[in-house]
Amino acid sequence: MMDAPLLPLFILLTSLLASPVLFALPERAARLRTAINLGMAALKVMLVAWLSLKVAQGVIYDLRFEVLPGLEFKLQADPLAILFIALSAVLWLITTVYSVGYLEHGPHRARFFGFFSLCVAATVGIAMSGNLFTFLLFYELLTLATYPLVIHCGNAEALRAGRTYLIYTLAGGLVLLLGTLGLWVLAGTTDFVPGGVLTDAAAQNPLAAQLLFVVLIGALGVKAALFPLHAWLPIAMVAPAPVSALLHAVAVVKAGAFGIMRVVYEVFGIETAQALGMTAPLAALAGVTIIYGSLKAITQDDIKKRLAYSTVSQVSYITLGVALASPIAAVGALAHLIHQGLMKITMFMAAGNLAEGLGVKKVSQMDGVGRAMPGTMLAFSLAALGMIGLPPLAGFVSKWYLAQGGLEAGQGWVIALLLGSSLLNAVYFLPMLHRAWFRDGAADAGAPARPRIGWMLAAPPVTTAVLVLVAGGFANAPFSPLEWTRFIVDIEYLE
Amino acid sequence: MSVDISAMMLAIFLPLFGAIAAFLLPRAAALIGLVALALTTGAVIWLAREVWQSGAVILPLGGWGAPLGIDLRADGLSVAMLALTSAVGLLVSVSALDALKGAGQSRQRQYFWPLWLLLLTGINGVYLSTDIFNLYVMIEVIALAAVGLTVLSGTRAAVQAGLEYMYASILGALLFLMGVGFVYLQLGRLDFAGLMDAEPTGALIAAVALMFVGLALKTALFPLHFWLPAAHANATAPASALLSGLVVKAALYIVLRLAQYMPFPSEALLTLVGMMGAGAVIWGGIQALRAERLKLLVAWSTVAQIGLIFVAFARAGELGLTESWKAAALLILAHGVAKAAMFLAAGRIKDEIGHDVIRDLDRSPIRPTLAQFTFALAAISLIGLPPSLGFIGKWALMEGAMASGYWHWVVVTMVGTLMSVAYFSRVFAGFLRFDRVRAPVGEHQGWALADAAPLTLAFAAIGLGLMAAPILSFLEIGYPFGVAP
Amino acid sequence: MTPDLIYGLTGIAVFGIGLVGALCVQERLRRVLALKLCSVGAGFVLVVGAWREPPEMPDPVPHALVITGIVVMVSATAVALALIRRLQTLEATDER
Amino acid sequence: MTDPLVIFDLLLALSIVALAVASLSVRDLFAMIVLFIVFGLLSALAWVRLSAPDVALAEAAIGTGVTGALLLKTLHHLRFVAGGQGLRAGSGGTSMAPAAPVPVPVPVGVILANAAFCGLITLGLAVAFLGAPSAGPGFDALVADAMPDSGVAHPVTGVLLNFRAYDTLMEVVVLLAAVVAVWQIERGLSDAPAPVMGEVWQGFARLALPAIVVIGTYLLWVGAEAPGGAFQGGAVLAAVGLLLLLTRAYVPRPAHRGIARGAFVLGTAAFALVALLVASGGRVAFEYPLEHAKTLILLIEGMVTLSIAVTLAALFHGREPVALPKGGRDDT
Repeated sequence: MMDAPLLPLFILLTSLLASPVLFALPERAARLRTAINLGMAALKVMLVAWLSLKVAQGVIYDLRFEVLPGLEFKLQADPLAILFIALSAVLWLITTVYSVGYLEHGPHRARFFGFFSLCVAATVGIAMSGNLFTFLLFYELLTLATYPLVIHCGNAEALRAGRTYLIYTLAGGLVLLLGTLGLWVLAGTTDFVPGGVLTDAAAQNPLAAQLLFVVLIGALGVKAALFPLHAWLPIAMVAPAPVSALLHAVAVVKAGAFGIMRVVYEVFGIETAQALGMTAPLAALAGVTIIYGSLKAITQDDIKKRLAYSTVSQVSYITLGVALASPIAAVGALAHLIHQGLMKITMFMAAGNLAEGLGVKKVSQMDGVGRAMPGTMLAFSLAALGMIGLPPLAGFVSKWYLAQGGLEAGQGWVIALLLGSSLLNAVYFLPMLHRAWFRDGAADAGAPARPRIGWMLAAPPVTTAVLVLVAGGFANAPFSPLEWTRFIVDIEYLE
Repeated sequence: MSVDISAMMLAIFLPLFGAIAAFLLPRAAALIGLVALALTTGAVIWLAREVWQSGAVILPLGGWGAPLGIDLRADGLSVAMLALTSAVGLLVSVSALDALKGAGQSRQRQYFWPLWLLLLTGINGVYLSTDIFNLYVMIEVIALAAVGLTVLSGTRAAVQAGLEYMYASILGALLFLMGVGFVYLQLGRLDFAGLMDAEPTGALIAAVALMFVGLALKTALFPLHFWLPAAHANATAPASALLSGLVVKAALYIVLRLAQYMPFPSEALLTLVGMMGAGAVIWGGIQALRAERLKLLVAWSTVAQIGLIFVAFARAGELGLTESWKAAALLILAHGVAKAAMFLAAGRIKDEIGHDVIRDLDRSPIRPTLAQFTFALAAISLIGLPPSLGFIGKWALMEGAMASGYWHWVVVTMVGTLMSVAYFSRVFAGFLRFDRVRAPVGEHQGWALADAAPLTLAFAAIGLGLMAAPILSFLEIGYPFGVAP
Repeated sequence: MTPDLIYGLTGIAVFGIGLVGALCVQERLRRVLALKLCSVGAGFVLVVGAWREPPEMPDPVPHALVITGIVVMVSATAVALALIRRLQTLEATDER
Repeated sequence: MTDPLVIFDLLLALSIVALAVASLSVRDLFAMIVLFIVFGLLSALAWVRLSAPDVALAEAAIGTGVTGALLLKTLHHLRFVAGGQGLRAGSGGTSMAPAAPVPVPVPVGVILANAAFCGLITLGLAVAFLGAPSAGPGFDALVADAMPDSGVAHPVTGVLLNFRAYDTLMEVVVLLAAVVAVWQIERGLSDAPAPVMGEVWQGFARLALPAIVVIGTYLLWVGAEAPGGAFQGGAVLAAVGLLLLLTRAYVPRPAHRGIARGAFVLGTAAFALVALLVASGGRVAFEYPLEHAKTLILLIEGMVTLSIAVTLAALFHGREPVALPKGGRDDT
């Protein structure tokens, strides 16, 4: 196979260039739009597959472009990047299919898909950023691209939510700018290097390094929805279902979590971070967020809000795994990045189908929906069980590694935390399943027994649910997310 | 007998001859204007090539040489400013063709071109000048032409604003002239080179103070900004774009230049300048948050942004002055491009919707999508989000401030950024809200060729950020700040 | 007491008076006049700077500058006055 | 030895300052203008005393004469507009239209604070002035060295049209910008009758005419020793134009616009063209070949003088002569 050094750039451009074309298309050109959307998404999946093959073979991709003296725009494709790109490419394809179905007759489709494309471009850019400066560029682009999606409905409630979203994320971005500058001033580089770039600077000036850690994690914590910076996430639920799905599973919260990973592993280096005494508080914060999110989820009646708080809780598993500073926990964290994405996107698409097909938006209305929409609810149930951590589903794998990592790091409390969290997960998910499958939908007698939703809405959640099953069941197969994460952890911990 | 023409002379004389021709032949004014603009741009490109190849260029007019005669000098910074002027000027001119096409606007059309070309003469003259009295004459050329453009629409509000602008302008120029007088009293010469290494005596401190206050008045630095919002908000869109994007930059540039040759006498004064800038950032932000009309909001954002440029200028104290100018220059370029785009877009929005009351933007079933998009892109650069040029400028600002431990300037910049997010998001909300419209909304209404120029400017404001490294190295040509040229 | 001292201080005083007028006066016409006073004040400073104890000839350059300044000022004044006239007319039309 | 002169200087200085204060504080606007004209003439006198006759001449003719005329013309206009309004309100009897919008009075505290601030600035400037060297290095030696190569005999002319010719060109450009701006601003202004030699004007004429005569004579005298004085000459010619306009001996017509435009730009165009075209054979712009320097400077001066005269007269007249459609403005 030929060697294309610009491959990462092409992957970025597939969605970046699609965006202006989509903006410019007239509203009626629905077919052309769909063709471009799906074509680009499929192309991207193929390019990513190619790229991962090359990276697995040991090819190194490194594209640089000087923006300011010494400061570079840098794209790289290391295994960690591949993990995240693969997730976003695959889920983008699936979500695109879903969005086309979801917005079939909605207004402003040109705008929607333009920003949707831009959003994925930003996510891919975040994944491939070779330094914190480039990361910042795409991180802000992500904010700007998602804002119009969040307020897509264009009503007062959406705009209020959008305002909150914008204030949180742009303030976070500003703090990230501060942190990036601080890193630049302190270390003279913003590059991501396994093992970190701050070892010397941290030894000389530990206070500044600690401060920098707090600033960077604080900035990324906004998007990663770390307690107490999570408030925007449940409010942003006014967005259309595909947007929520993308926001939660792939783009925004994952960008934050991914950034935390980069910062801990490749800016500070896990040893330096530990030496600075910053990992333990981070782990504790993640633990608090896990429990807090779950507790809040129990009290929500709105399905999407319950899922949102569940996200707050679940994403912090990733942070927890990073902060435990053990290779095995790191495997769990990375695997959860993928697994949580698959499970959460399934649930959001399923929730969207319930709202579309049956008008069901609240948990209390879910009686008997399993019989009305069996496919959708089956997918939902599979994902929910995975979240709870039932073997052999994907969620179990990540929790297992996290628990083992906790033991390895000598942090026994992690086991208790995981058990407690799983219990809470069960408390808020099982009643939904119970209602869906074991109660009669007497209240919804007026609704049609078999609501018709198009295949474009029905198929995506089922697909991702199958992926949840596969990722868990075949966790040890080559190129499975788990195997890939082991590859990454070898790099991060051996350097 | 062949005539040796220098690119510098052309950069000043082409718009001058253009103005004369456009004034003599009102019917062909637009054509003459565009041709003159294009030729001037060509001259600037030629000059840029010259400077790129052989460093700073000096032209001793009349062959006398400073201090007796007047020298023209082009280095990286001046050529960058010239390039900003011609690029923005050319695009604004193109969009002026559309903005002034109305049947009742024949007189506006007729006078826009000569005034704008005279303005261009003055602005280009400022960027090439090395003589402080010559700068005084140039800022007067700019002032008269700019006032003429301000009142082009002839409405009462515009004339009122233009008169206030005129008072401020004359006063600023006279303060500057008095400063020139004091420089002469002390040093007996007026060229830049003669200012260097002068002992800061009482007369020179007075001169610096007078010239600085005069220029601050011209560039609308808080608290001397009072004339700007009304003047920029009430002018017609192309005029606003020129005034906000280019005219205030001329005075800013003179401040930068003077600081090169006559350093601020003390750290305290420099801090005071920074404080004025900070005041502008805060006050401009507050007023932009309160503004009821779109163009007024944009005008107040100019006040805030100019403050930010002065913060950039003062960001690293006296010792850092040799570096600070780069951050300031980047912000000047960024603001010039982005603000011109924004005013043109605001003008388009106003034309399409029929009003520019921010509160009622979302009541209109007409959504000039492309103009709104342009506005948003320009806002991204003005807020300073990556990868725009505004972001790079802000990066340079904050980096310098951090490196020298001036955390207060970092805080000011961050507060300013948040405020700009807040006031621009008021506008975005108006663009994106749809539930207050009764009539059905057409998504792609208002596509027009007229959007091309502002959109190009807006994309330039974003894309130039990626070109920051070459821009910076160009800026440094022949201009080692603090080292004798 | 030499003339340069006397007239230099005169110029600065006139400049100061003009400044007060420019900042405090409300009447439009008077504000223009105040600005003109400032310009005369600046002119004094330059002319004084050029002055040399006779029989030496004065420095001609500042003289040229002041002449330029005077012409520039009359141009600016003309524009300001035109604006005042226009504004007055517009106000009168509005109120009718 | 210098005692009587010092007393003269002190008296003159005091009168100048007193007139400046008086012109700003006198209530009546007409009186204000008259006081200003006296102030300007006395300043010119002071400049003669400081051996700056060219400056004095320019100040008397342009700074005082033309500015005074402009102020008086504007005052006339303001009174006309206000008067017309009062008349209308009286005849219509519908509403009590206020004469002119009364600006909101500024609080006395603010005025005092401003005045104190300006006082401080003035004081600072005075201190700085006293600290400056009394006779700085200046350009004396440089000018003296270069004069033989300038093509003219009079140093000020040499500076204006040769050493710093670029400044002078731009100054003419300022005039051009002014006339373009004024024509733009006053377009379609309601056709107020041009001021004639009414009560307002007799005052002006009484003061200004003798001044003009004196100036004209002095200019001739200067002309004997120097070939120049474009601005002074232009101003005197403009005074002739003013009188023509005032006495209605000449009424601008729309058909004259083209000629007027040509006259406005003539000086600038000739000046700029000469400046550009001399740049050949190793010379740069504005570098007149020595053997032609005198001719070229005279040519430029002639053109510029004409332009200045017409421009100043046009600035006084104000509005562009346009055929107005009946009953209103042609364009807003």
